[in-house]
Amino acid sequence: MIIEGKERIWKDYQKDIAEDNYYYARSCIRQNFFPGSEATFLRILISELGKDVYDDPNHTTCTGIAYHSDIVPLETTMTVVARHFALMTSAGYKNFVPSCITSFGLYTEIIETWYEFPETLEKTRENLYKATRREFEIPDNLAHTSDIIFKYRNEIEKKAKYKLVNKKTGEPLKIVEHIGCHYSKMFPHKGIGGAEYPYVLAGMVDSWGGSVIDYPERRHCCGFGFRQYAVKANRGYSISCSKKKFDSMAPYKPDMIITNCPGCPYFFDRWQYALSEMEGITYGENGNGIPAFTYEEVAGLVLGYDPWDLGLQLHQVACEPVLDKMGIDYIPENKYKGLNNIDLGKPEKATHLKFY
Amino acid sequence: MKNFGYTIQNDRQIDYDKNDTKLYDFVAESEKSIRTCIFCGTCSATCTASKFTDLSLRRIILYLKRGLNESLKKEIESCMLCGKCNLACPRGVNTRNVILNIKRGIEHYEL
Amino acid sequence: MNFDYFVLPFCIGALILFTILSTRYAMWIVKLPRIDKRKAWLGILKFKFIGSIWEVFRESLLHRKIFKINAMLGWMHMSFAFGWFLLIVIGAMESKFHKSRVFNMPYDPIFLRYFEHNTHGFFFAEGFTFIMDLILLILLTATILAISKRVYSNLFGLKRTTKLILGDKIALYSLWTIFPLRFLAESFTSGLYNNGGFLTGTFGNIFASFLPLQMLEYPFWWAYSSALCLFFIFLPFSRYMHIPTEIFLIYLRNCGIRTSKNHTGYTEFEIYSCSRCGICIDKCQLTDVMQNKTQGVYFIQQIRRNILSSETAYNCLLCGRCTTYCPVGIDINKVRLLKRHDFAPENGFNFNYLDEKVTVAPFEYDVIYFAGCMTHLTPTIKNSMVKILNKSGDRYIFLDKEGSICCGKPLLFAGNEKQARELKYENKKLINKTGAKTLVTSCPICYNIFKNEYNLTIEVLHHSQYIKRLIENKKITLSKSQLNVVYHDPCELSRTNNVYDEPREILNAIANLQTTNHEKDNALCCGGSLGNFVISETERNKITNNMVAKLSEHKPDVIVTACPLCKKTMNKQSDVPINDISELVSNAILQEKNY
Amino acid sequence: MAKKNVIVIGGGIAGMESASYLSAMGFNVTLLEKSNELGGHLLNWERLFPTMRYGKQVIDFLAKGIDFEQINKVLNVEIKSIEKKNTQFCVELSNGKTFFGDSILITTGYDLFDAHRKEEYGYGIYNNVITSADLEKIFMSGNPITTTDGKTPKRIGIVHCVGSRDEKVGHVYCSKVCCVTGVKQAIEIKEKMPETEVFNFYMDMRMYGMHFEALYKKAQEKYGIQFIRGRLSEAAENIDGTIVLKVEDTLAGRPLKMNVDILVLLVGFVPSKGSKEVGKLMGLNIGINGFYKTKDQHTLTNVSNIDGVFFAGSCTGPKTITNTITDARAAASSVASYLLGFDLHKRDIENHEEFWLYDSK
Repeated sequence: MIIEGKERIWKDYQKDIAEDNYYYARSCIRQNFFPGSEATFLRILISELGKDVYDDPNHTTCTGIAYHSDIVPLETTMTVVARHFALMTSAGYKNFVPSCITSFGLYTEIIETWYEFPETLEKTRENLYKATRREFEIPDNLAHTSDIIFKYRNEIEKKAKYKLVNKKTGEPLKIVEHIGCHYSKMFPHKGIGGAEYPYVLAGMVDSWGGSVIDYPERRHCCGFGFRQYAVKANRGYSISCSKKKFDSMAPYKPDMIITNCPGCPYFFDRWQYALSEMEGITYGENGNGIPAFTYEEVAGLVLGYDPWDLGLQLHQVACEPVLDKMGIDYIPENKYKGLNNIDLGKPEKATHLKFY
Repeated sequence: MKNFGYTIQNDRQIDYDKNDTKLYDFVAESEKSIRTCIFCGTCSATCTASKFTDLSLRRIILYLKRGLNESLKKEIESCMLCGKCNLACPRGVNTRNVILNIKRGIEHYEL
Repeated sequence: MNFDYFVLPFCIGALILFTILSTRYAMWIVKLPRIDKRKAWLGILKFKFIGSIWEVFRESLLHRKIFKINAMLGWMHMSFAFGWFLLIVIGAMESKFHKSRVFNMPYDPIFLRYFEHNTHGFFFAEGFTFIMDLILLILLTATILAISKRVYSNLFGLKRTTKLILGDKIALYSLWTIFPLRFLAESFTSGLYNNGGFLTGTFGNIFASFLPLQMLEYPFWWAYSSALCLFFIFLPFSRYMHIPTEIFLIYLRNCGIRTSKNHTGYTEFEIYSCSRCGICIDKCQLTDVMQNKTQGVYFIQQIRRNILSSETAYNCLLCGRCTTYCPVGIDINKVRLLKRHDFAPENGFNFNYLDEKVTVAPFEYDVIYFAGCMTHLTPTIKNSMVKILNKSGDRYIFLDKEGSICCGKPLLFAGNEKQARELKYENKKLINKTGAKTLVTSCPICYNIFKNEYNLTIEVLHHSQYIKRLIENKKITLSKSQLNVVYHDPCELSRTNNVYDEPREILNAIANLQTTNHEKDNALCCGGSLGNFVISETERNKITNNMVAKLSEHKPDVIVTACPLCKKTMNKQSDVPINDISELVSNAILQEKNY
Repeated sequence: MAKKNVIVIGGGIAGMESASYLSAMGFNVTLLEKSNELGGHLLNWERLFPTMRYGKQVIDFLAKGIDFEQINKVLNVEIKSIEKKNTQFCVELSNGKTFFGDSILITTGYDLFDAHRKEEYGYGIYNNVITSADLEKIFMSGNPITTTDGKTPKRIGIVHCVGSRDEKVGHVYCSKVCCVTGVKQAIEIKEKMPETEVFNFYMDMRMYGMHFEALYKKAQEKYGIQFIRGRLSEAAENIDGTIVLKVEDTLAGRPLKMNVDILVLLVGFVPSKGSKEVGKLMGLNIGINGFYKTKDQHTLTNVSNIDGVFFAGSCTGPKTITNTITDARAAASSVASYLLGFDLHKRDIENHEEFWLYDSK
């Protein structure tokens, strides 16, 4: 591996990211899969970095799932997206920050379409006006939330309590970075580092002391794909994709996977459980599995947030071995205690995958 | 083992490194001309047996080169060795000897 | 009793030879299949050996076939074989007369001159002595010819011959010395006792004038005996094994035994009858295009030494030229085919699909037309035949119009007897279903197997035969053109099935048929043969090129053949147009038919 | 009548041969070259397809013409400006000198495609990914071919059409020489390392030249080189430094994965930087593919849009050595005809624009 070669490419794929004043668009599924992540993003930006972020309750789905499942036509999607921009405009913001990769991809696609085919923009304006009497401006700056964390990765590093380092050996943790397909595969120039060697997550890992693993199936999809997981019988495609990636990364003995997509961490996490139950295979050391985190979770860990506040108990692959490696202080008993110390109840024990 | 209502798909990918090319090597050793096949398909198109079955010598040679021995075993059974392919081949591949040697190789390695 | 210690080597040699030969022959006879054994015994009862004796005399002594190939070579063989035979027969008579005893020691006639000096008088001096000297002279010239053959093999029409192995060399060199030694020994004795015939007596006197014959006589009789001993001992391990074996082969063949599909005792007789003369090397068209030692003689040699490789077994065009020219009449093609069984893949064939997929509607037909796989690659032949068949007025069915089941011959070529049987079964079923009385095929390969191995109850014709019959029955009328044509005999039609005349008669009727040097038995293979699995395309092309050049020598307008494979093969290489006989006939059909 | 002057820009093989011919025809020729040696790309190429002749022999042959004609070579110069006054061209060079010519012959050639641009192939990122030009350098050096950690490669993959026939990098044309170069280099690898397996990944095998097909067949039959029809979609590095290739085996209709120790990228032709600069200085027409646009595709192949300016060699499109030398001689005769006052290059032919070829409608 010639790192200078990658740096050359990273130089070619830079993007402008707004400094402050973000209009925040939540992700439908992230709120359900790993709700701690979005909360952590807001906490980091507002409390740690003192940025102005507007979390708008009127915001709806971007229709991405339906659009990619061929249920909603593009025109409808454009109008919904236009409504989001209208909400942003009326709230007085110009920098749009979606939390979901698919939303990010969709916003990018639609804005590009409007540029390429101005008549569709006019049509959308008309549709939106007819439907809601709203008007909108295209955002000055569109960035994914991981772009924002990337932008402030060094500030986070300055405030860090922990590093992505094995505390006992001093070795950097080996980390697999996985970007969502819709982040830059459609528009390489809209992603930091492009599509082939994306840097958005690798940059965070670099800054926070970890070392990034480049393994052969790095580019492969996690298998999430809306149509695959939505239909039960099709989930075989999805799990096979994830398995291919696990098999490919296994020789590198990764300590964790960091992702920036709603689906990827979820499926990397759940499929490890499913694979262990279906075929008895586990990845990672001692049957622990390889924890798959969102970048907010990793940032939160680095900043010393309580893992249970980050929502790490929602992962099926146990996070404790990694926390121990990093030397993070946590109270194991609190794992399944909710707010106000209510006992949430322990999940059923997996057959093969280790459980703490 | 639990059943979640879906199965893990076998990869359709040919993993060349895992494939066993010993049968191809066996055949190429005694009939070098097989190496010059360019997969044009002339042989398959003229084949007497292909009228009735899925037999395609082009595909058989391809499978052989890729070490997909299991796939070709069945297919080659219907060849009647009539030799039309030998006459049609633009590269002068000695197709009948190729076929004989594939069969010999299958016996030799007990595939 | 005449005895001296020098007779011992001869006696020991002869005994060893006898023992080895009788053991071997006994084993081979045991190895004959039961039906062949029966034929061999019945042969004795039916006096088959009388015909055999005549053939042995003709071939083993006079070497008629070798004479046909080259007179010098024939002369050499004949003088050796027939001369030696006479020497033995007349020698034995001489010794009998001399002693007037019914039983002599077997060495007696051989060394008679040493023991009996009283050979004066008309009967012996002018009679036996003269004859024996004459025979010896013939044998000496034969020896000289044999030695010069080693040096000037071209004189004997042999371009290439086999290399000698150790056993061959010892046997050969001892053979070369036998008659000169006898001559010297007899001359020395004659010189000493002043007797002997025109040869030994004369040379005896000359030698006596300057040589100490007293000292030389005895050692030379020893040397003579030793040379015979050496020859006898090494004979079974050399090419000269063919001399005694051929006699048995001729007998067995006359009893109706033929090369079967398995390696039997008869095969053993065949392969040991090979003299490794190398005639098959020159006749083989592969010789010009490759270095591989695959010709009949090498093939048989490999079987004898048990080192036969699949490459040798399969590297043969199966044209049959070697079989035609083999002086001992070994059916090399059939031996080659039976040997292929050992190398043919047993498994991996499945023709079940034929049963379900190939059907024919039963109907009363006169004629079945079976084009054959190769004919489908030469559609003009197919179309011509359809035109001819339509003209013929016969009710015919084009059996393999929509694709065919292979006749099975190509599988037989591969050594896959069992699998070929399945195809035969399927085809036979179809043929029988049609209810036709005649099967016409365009492909000589199909013709061969339909005719000889299908055991069909109906008549099988090659299209040339069928056309001939149509002409005779005036079902078609043909016009004669001014085309100069030569005819190329396809191997499977001509040498294998003796269909020589029908195509020629047709061609004489519709064109000017010219003769070539390569006709009938001497016809060349086109090189496209399905029999050879080994040669490369380049080598095939060379064979074709060579033979096309020979056929085009007299610049014919068209080279005509009667085989789709020959046509397709020659077409690739020839400047002269190649036509199947059916195409010519189809063009010659007169449009108006007189009723 | 005074001898007329011709300035040949570019000292590659086209420049060399046309300079020799023009000089032999009685013109004063000045040959300008930016590097310190004549021969261009051929200087870096060891052997040539299809006969495996040494490239140096061709350069030596061309140099004999240059030496015999005592051509005025000006090395190590770049062009600062070119102006046309009436029928005279004034060429100002980076070394301060100025040359005047009655005609200009442009032989600025091509550049090799920058393989870094096919990011997914990992050139410059993965250690064992090299280009065909790098491989020639190894051949020239006489060093053994090894992986970066010094091991003898067990398997080498050669990828065809890198930077050619690829809209993703903006080069839709075929570079013409890569297919047969791939076959040639595979044979050379096998000759040096008979135990190494060599695989060529191709979209089409374009063996159009005389003997090319024979070379291809020889590569298969004698050297056992395997050809897999499928374009490389991505390469990645394994933990042991080998390269894993993902292609579709299009004949089997299935994706195929293969590990190779070294990956060779057959880089194509792109318009040279020099051509672009000279084109800009003079206002020469550039074709859709970025090479100089000749006045006509079939007939006026050496003629530019400026009277008195001619082209030769691969500055008008990818060419083999044979094509280039032939083209150089043709260009020399075009220049000569122009300078002698003939109007052959002004013959009319109906205009057939190339644009419609690239119009998707």
